[in-house]
Amino acid sequence: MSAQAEVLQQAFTLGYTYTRTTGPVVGRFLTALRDRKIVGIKGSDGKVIVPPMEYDPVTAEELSEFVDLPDTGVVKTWAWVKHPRGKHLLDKPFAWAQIQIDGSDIPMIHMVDAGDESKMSTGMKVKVRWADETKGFITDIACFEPA
Amino acid sequence: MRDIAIVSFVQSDCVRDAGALNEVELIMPVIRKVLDNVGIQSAQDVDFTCSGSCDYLQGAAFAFVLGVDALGAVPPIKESHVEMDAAWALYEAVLKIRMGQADSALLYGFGKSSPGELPIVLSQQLDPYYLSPLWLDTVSSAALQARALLDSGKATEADMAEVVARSRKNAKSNPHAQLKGDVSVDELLAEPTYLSPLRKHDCCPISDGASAMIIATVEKAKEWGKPYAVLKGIDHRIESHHFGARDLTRSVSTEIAAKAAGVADGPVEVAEIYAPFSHQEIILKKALGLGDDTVINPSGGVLAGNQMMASGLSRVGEVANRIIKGEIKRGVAHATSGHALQQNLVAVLEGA
Amino acid sequence: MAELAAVVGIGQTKYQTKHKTVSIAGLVRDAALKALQDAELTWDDIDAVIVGKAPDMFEGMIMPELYLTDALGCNGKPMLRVHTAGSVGGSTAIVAASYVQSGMFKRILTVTYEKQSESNAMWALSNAQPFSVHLNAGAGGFFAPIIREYMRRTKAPSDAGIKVAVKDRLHGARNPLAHLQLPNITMKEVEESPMLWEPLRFLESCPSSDGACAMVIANEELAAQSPKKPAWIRGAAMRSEPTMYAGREEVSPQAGIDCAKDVYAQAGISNPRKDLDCAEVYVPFSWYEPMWLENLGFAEKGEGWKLTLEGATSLDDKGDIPWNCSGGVLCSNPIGASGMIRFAEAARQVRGDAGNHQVDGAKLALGHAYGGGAQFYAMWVVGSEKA
Amino acid sequence: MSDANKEALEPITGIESPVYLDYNFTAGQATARYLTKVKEGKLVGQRCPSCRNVYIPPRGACAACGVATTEEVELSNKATVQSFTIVHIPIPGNPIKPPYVIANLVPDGANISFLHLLSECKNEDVRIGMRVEAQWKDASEWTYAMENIKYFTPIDEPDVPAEEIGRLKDA
Repeated sequence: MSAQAEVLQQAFTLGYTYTRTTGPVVGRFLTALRDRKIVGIKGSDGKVIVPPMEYDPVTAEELSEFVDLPDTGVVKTWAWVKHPRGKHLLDKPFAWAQIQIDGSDIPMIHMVDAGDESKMSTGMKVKVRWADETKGFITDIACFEPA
Repeated sequence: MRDIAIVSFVQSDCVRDAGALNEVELIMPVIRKVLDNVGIQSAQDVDFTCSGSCDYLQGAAFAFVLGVDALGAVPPIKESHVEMDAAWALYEAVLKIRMGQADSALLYGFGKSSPGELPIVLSQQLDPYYLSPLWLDTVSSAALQARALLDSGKATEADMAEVVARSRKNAKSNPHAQLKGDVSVDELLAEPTYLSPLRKHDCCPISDGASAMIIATVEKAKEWGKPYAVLKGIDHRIESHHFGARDLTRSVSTEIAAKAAGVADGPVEVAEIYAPFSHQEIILKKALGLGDDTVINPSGGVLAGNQMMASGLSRVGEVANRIIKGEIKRGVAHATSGHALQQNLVAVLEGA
Repeated sequence: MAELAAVVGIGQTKYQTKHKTVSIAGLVRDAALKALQDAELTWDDIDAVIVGKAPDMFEGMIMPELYLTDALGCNGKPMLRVHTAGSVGGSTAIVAASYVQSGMFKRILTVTYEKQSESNAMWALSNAQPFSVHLNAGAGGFFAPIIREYMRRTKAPSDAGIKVAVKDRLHGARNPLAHLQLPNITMKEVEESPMLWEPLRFLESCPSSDGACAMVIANEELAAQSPKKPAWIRGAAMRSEPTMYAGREEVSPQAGIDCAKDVYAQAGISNPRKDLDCAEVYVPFSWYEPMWLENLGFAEKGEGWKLTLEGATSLDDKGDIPWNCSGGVLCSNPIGASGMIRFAEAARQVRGDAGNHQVDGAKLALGHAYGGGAQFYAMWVVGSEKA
Repeated sequence: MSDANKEALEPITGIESPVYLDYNFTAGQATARYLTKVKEGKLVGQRCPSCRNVYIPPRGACAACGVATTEEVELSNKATVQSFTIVHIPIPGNPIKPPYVIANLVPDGANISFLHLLSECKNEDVRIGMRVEAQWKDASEWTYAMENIKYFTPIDEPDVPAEEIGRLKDA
């Protein structure tokens, strides 16, 4: 039996820049984002889903009826990130929220920059803060902010 | 259908960082013990072996391949792997036994979560267009669910603290637990929020470790001459990936699985529930249809230590061990996968 | 004791370098929907979904089945995810069949896929952690020395590998779904293609493909009601051995030999070359055809390459035991799906539904998959009759 | 309108998605012990207590027997070529310029091979059974890595018959 070996530790990054194809539904949503617009899609039961799903969560039908929506909405639930993690896209305290875009039924998740937890509440109105430059990516919505 | 006997279950201690133990070194001790309990030598002595693990926990493709080194798989064995919690490996083995291709099976799950930032790693379980690029981590998505539950009036922060206090207390009698002790609901509520509405203690710790189980037909268990618990029912279900398409205050997939597994067919003395966040135990207790006469998570549950990819199997094992020891006659175990309880498995266990 | 089960629906996408017009869900959905349509079923007719794919790092998505559930009509149903390295497509089919064979489910959907164009497979497979003790030379770097040892032992001429490369591409030219379409390929062209990992040439290696493959598997009662001819599962087996151990036979691994014996015994096969009408075998590098011919008992030890050179495995040469009529992995390789494609193509043959690559009157066919460092195996035998 | 603007108006069909995760990796005990010795310029395998085979690099277990290995065995710098390939294509993350020879090498005293580079010989002269020796870098450059051995080079010893090399034995 030999003496105890040293503990060998080393940081490493596992990563790749994936090149994804979006298909027509996700592509349509991202194209709209680039134009600083939000589109939803009608589910089998007529409810408007944001971001648009390709297939209905209940019937599994392929969905295709897009609906133009405003860039405002209402917070359905939220969580306050007091200490953003390194990967988080905002480097100051922020909220995650499920936001029901006005005119839609199924809410989306994004960030809300409200400055302070006390400014957050379920039912509050928010609007999109668009990125300075949009490119057709989910982060074209930089975040939402209190409206 | 053939009844399944759970003959042996072993788990390693939950530790924050298993440090200089690789996958084989992590798995081998629990495999050794679970085999010794039954009095068999290696995977050669069972008809089927199945494991559960996740490459991304330690950041290496095919992490599970190394696990085979711990089995003594020469000559070759019948073996499979799910990229899921090992509770689903148990399910796969149940199918194999029910179809008559195996009379016995060895199952194990292992996870070394310590090398990465687990909640962030698991953000990449989300759809790759809308959510994973936002790095919505698992604590954050759970916090969204917790707020929805609190807003709905179905639970209070005190209810959540009560779950934690009970977990810590129960864990005192669990030698494998990572977090244990006496703490009052008031003390817990006095703590600051961590990811509001969650406090740090509402979230499970991150643990390295492994667990293993041996199941068999009842005939085989008798042949081994070992006491066993009987797996009466097992079922698993998934629900929509779109958070907005789900009622986050319920666990519909658990409700369906509980019904299919036959939870309500008898009294439930003990339930081991895989609830990585305190509020999820409240949601799951309801979804499982459990009353206040059921002792929930006598091991402390995963709030006392969460070995990702093994914890679900361990919930089943915890209940089985109580039945084998004669402490209870009937219990329920639950496992979960994905963000905010997207996928769930329910098992019903009874005495022989 | 096991319930009888049969393949009643098969769906495949076209295999190609990059599917540009779909999301990952869209790719998987395409195969799944085609399988349902083939079986004349709807999502409601499916009791559970079993998904398989190779490492999550290929697409950078952890447990992608969680995201795929909506596309696969699985909400409220059981979903299981299998991962057994390169054999996963085959293992997934076997696990899926066990849902039915256990008597617990009547009819299930199983899907496997890889969208390799989202990253670089070589990167994902060879991404080394710190303190790696092995030199990294890619998959070919692992398999080429084993092939060299096979050549040394058997004194096989280099023509044998070249012949497989040509034969499978000619087969693939009959299959409109195949990725590589090389109807005019010649021995000379393969021989002159660039050397990658000597003795392996570029045209002796598989491509990297996007694609998905799905099957619907039903119990005896429902299969009998199925509009198209079912492919009855006559045997299914899996075997694993450790990646590296002292004395491991790498050229003809024991796990492959044992797995074949097991599946033949279940299907009542005593002489695979005689009893089977065709086989779909996982051959990612040309030389693995002669090697597997021996490993799977189609040829005596050291003689596999002779069958290949004689044309026994060629549809165009009217061989007695055609292998990889679909073009095989040498034509299409979406890694996570490749094993299931073998299993599904075997089923197509015994259903008499293999189009221009149909083996006339095929009644019994082998589907084969292997993975990792050739230590994981999955095989099934399907037949046009129940027994 | 410039071409760039025209292009920008095309509908989105694809995205680039960077997924980079940071890990702090810890080598397993067996690997740590092995590389600690490699840093000292030694190749140290482990013997299985059950089948007595010697593993290099040790993985903490004899995979055949499924038992832990602890007994350490210092191995020779000499090895035999069990098989090899000549790599002609670049491998992601591997800085060596092709073509080069990588060989499965069984060090004297071991029962299993590992992959390493072979150099200072003509590629076409490499053969199964050839005897080779490790060429270590200067001791000042030694770290916890197999790259401490620059490569192996042929030595003037008779070839080992293929069937005696140990691992790739005829079934």
